[in-house]
Amino acid sequence: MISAVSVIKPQPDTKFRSFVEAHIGQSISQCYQCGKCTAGCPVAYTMDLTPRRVIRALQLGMENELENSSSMWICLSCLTCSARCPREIDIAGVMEALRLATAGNKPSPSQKKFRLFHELFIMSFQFSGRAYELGLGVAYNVLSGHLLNMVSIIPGMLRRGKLACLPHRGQGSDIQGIFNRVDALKRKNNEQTQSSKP
Amino acid sequence: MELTYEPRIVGFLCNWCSYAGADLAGTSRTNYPANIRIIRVPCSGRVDPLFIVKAFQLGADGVLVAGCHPGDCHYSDGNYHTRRRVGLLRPFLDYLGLDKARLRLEWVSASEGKRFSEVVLSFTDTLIKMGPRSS
Amino acid sequence: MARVGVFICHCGTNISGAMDITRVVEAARKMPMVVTASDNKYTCSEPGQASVRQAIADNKLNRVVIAACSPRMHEPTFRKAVAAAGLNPYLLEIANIREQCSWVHAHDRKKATDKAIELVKIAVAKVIRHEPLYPREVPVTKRALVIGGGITGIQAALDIANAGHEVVLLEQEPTIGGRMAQLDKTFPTLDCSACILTPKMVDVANHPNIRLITYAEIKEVRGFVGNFKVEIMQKARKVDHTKCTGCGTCWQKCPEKSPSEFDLGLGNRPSIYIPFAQAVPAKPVIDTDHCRYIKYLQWVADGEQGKKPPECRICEKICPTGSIAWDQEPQTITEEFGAVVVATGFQVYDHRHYEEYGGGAYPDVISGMQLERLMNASGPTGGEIIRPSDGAHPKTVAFVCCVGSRDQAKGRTYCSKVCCMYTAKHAIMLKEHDPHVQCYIFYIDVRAGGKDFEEFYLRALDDAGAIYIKGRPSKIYQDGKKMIVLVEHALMGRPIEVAADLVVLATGMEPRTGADRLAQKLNISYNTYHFLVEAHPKLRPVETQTDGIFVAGACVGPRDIPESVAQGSAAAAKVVGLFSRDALVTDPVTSVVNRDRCIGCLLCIAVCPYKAIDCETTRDKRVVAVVNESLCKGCGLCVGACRPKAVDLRGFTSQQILEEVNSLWS
Amino acid sequence: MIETDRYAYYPGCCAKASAKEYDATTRLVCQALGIELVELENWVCCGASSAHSVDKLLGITLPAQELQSAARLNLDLVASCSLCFSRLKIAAHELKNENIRNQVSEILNEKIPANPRNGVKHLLQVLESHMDKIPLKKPLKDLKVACYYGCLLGRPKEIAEFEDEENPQVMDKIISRLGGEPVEWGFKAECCGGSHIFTRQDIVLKLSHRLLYQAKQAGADCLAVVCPVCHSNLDAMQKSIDAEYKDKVDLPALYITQLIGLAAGLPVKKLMFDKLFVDPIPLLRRKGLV
Repeated sequence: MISAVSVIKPQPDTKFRSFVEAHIGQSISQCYQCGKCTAGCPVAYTMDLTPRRVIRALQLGMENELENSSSMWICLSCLTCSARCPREIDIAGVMEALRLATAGNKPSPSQKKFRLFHELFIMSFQFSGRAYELGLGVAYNVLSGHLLNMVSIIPGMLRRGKLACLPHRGQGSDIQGIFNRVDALKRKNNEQTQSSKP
Repeated sequence: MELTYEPRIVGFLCNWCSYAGADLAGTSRTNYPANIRIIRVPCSGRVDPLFIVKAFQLGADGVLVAGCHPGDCHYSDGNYHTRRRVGLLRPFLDYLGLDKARLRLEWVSASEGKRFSEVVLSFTDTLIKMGPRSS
Repeated sequence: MARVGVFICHCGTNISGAMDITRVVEAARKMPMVVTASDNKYTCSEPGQASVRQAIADNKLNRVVIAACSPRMHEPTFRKAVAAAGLNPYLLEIANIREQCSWVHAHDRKKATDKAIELVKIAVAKVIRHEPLYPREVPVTKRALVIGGGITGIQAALDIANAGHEVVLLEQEPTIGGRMAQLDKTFPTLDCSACILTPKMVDVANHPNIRLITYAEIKEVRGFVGNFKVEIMQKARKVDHTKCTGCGTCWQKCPEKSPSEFDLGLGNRPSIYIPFAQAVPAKPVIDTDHCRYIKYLQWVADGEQGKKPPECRICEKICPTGSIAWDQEPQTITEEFGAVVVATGFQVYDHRHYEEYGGGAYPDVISGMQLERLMNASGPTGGEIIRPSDGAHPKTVAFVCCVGSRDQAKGRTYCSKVCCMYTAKHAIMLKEHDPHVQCYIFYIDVRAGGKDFEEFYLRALDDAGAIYIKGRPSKIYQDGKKMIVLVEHALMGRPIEVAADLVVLATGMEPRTGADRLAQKLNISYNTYHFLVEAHPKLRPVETQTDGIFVAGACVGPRDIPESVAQGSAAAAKVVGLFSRDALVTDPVTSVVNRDRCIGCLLCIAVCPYKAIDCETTRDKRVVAVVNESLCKGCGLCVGACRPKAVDLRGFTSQQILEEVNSLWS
Repeated sequence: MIETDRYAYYPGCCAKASAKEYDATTRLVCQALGIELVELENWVCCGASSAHSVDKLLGITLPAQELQSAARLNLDLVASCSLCFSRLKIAAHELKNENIRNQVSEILNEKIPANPRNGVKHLLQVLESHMDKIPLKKPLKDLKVACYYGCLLGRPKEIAEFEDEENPQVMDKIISRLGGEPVEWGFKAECCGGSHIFTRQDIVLKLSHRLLYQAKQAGADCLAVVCPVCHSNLDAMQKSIDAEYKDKVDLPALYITQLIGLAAGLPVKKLMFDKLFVDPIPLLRRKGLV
């Protein structure tokens, strides 16, 4: 059969979808597409797929759209969508699931800086145990190329002694150990049951 | 176990759903094993555990209690009482040295003639597989 | 000494084709107490029945077993036949050897025959222990009670009354008319609601067969179909309606104003008031929560604490007929009825539950019903549509559909059915009021299934130029004088903001508060939302599982006016049908209590679905259960529950069933 | 719920830098109200808002070990940062799941109880329960305060166990208790832009501006805030917001603890108003509070 390139072939049951549904413990098909999530979302205006359309894409199994979307990384996890959904779907949970599901993949251009930020943020406390704002800021600016990001407030911050020049240490905390054991356990789990991530 | 073993089943059917369902099985000519003897009761809730025990005492291989689906009882909630009573009776069967599977509670509506015949068929099969009661 | 006759039917070849009838007849002859056994080609045919009658006479039979088709088929037929032969019709038992034998075991002649024989055996075992039973007759009180004076109740009352029966129409508010009286116009015809309703209200008031009891509630319901005893609590009006002429001087002069329920708080009413101009009865009641004198009396009763409130009593001073009756107290009226129609209707969902829409805090976010009052010429603004906040004329009006409907998060999953249409109506009418108004309607789906509904919706689009936007708003907030609605234009896939002067929430329907308590008093069931439950959603829409109690209108589920009226008439038809008989014949298959065995544990009362069992004290001071045979439907639940085996079910006694089981092994 | 005036305290990373004044005034006020805060030893970052986004297990483990140290103290755990509060609450909820509980127990090599006796609270809840103890030295007379709760405090409802998600009242009650006037406004629980301060500053500017604008619309003199992240967006970023939106917002954003301290007549310099970007002193002077 010959079909136009633009035709979407819905595949309701994708691995992607089952991962998300497992994560939120609900069925995506509950959604009746009223758009209340998008209406209340403070950042929907700048998403390539609005929350409602993210759900729709899941319902129709449009995986590429989702994998390349930056919506889930723009999501602020403010939970307004979940709080107001008339079908009580945890949309924020869906976004989180999509982040987790794609965190391993190579970031699409629109996702890059968000992924970079999260990596740096985790790094910033992986060693000292506590988030190190200045270090994080500088590192992010350099690596993301937004060199002038927030410089406007840095002097003020420093003047008010609100930026520690050196990371603050949580003495004796075994943060590195935790990271290692988390990774170890994850590896173990993956070996046992092939994780349901697509 | 001899091949000619024919279990004897006593069936207590509620008048409004299951008995009608059994009738429908007839009008639609769906065959099922002739091992069951049907006793009509107004509501499965009328079935006194005593009747069931009596049947087993006399030598019944299986007892089927059938009523309307939960929520559809002609007397609004009779079948819920049935469910509870049968549930209470089951453990007691162990005590009598009877396999729990010899007592069946099924919901068969007036429109489920096919289902009724399937119930009887599967129940009969189970009982044949179990073989005669060791008394 | 039982003398049993067994008659085996061939049913053409339906039965005889599958089994050896002669063997069945032979076996039957050998069964205990069987005097005669014979077979017949068609027992149900007249010759067949004749032969049965003959055999009864010839052999002095006092019990009959007929082995034929299902008792669900011909039991009535054969009961007649047996009765014709002078026997009690309940001394008959039927062995179902067609549906449950020949038709399902055609593949094995031997087994079919064996089974048939045992089925006959069971029947014989049971019939021997049959007792003669006598159906009882209960008289029917040909008076109907209609609960609820909305359009549904009014319709039902008028129809019953016109059929020549007495009706009591009960209304909890000071006037009949219900929600329809609050509406301005009705969809899809846009005819004036009051113009079509108020004549009917007057008819009710003037009808010789209708007695109107307003400002009253159901206290208790006892009895059964044809014979209900109902206690009605008449609230204190503090006005003697036998003297009052409804001249209106009092409510014009009363100084104490409070928000009007009828105008949903958009206007005020005095403390002695009639809810609206065309109220029926057009005589006032005193609102004891606000009346100054009542407050004063309270202050005196409390020992004159604090500042002395004004004594007022103006209404009393100016009333030309001296109708003010401060000492009037609530009183209980007891009436007897043969049937009850429940038409308690609905109330508008309270949008204060929607915090994201301001939780009722914004004066310019109103409900559809409030808009009806604003549009109504006799409403608080005289029909001028203005913003409650500043009295400005709104130019941009936003409508939000499905408020309190299709919203699991708010515990209201159902569709209220009328909102789509009344919103379209509002859009059309706003345009008529002011051609410069622009309406935005936020919907999830537009449901326009109904006569001329789709056309009406299109009219809102074409003529009124309403802009329909698919999307459920997430938030409504105030920005200066504007109300901002946040919504996704779902079809464009973009979040948008609409700045409106007025926001109208299309709030859904919910049952009246207290519908559940009323249902409990009447022993009828209700669903999780407290909508009443009909006996069958399709085939018995106005009946309930309690005989003689009928339901109609929006108390059963969301309904529009035509449906409610139709249901009111349907319920009336059922009532009239019931009243067409002078007495009701009750099935004699009922429970009966052996008073000597009963230990008064009263478990039976707990399990009885029909409240058919009551208790009384015997002469020797023991509490025992008694069955009301008119209420008992013969399910036998009580029998199963009875520990000392004091209760038994006529026609299905424990002994009979045990013997049926026994017979299989004897 | 164990003791009612002794709590395990989880300051959160910001407390050591951008929110020094919040941490300091929190300790100060609690002391004044007879609330003893026991700072957790060797506490580490809760992971917000990254860990849970890229690694579920890590996102639960980090808060989980703080919950454990609090459990060891047998005290309810108090967080002053709404993000930390949210992560702690969610972790506590996730740990009800046996499978997850076992995994985390394995990582922390200690058995995590199925239902711990101690709970998690936000500072605000603690302050409310001790509201009556506030000595009212300097009532915040006709100071109009817009209470800003932020988006995470009450969500998800069944996990946060806080208050009404859309229209919480705790802070407003406290402000009234302090003699101030809480203003009614519709954005108590709308998001400020959170951690996008780094990645998408434009979003933060837009959302925070919306909040500040709405607060002013409602006639507020200042904002009361209970989260360091919200605070830096609403306070430190105000200059950038003005620049971006050609506006002159000039709306001081104070921590609730600073306001309580003020009303309780604690020494003004200890309340560290100088740490704020938008100087509240002129306002407070106008109102005759300093």
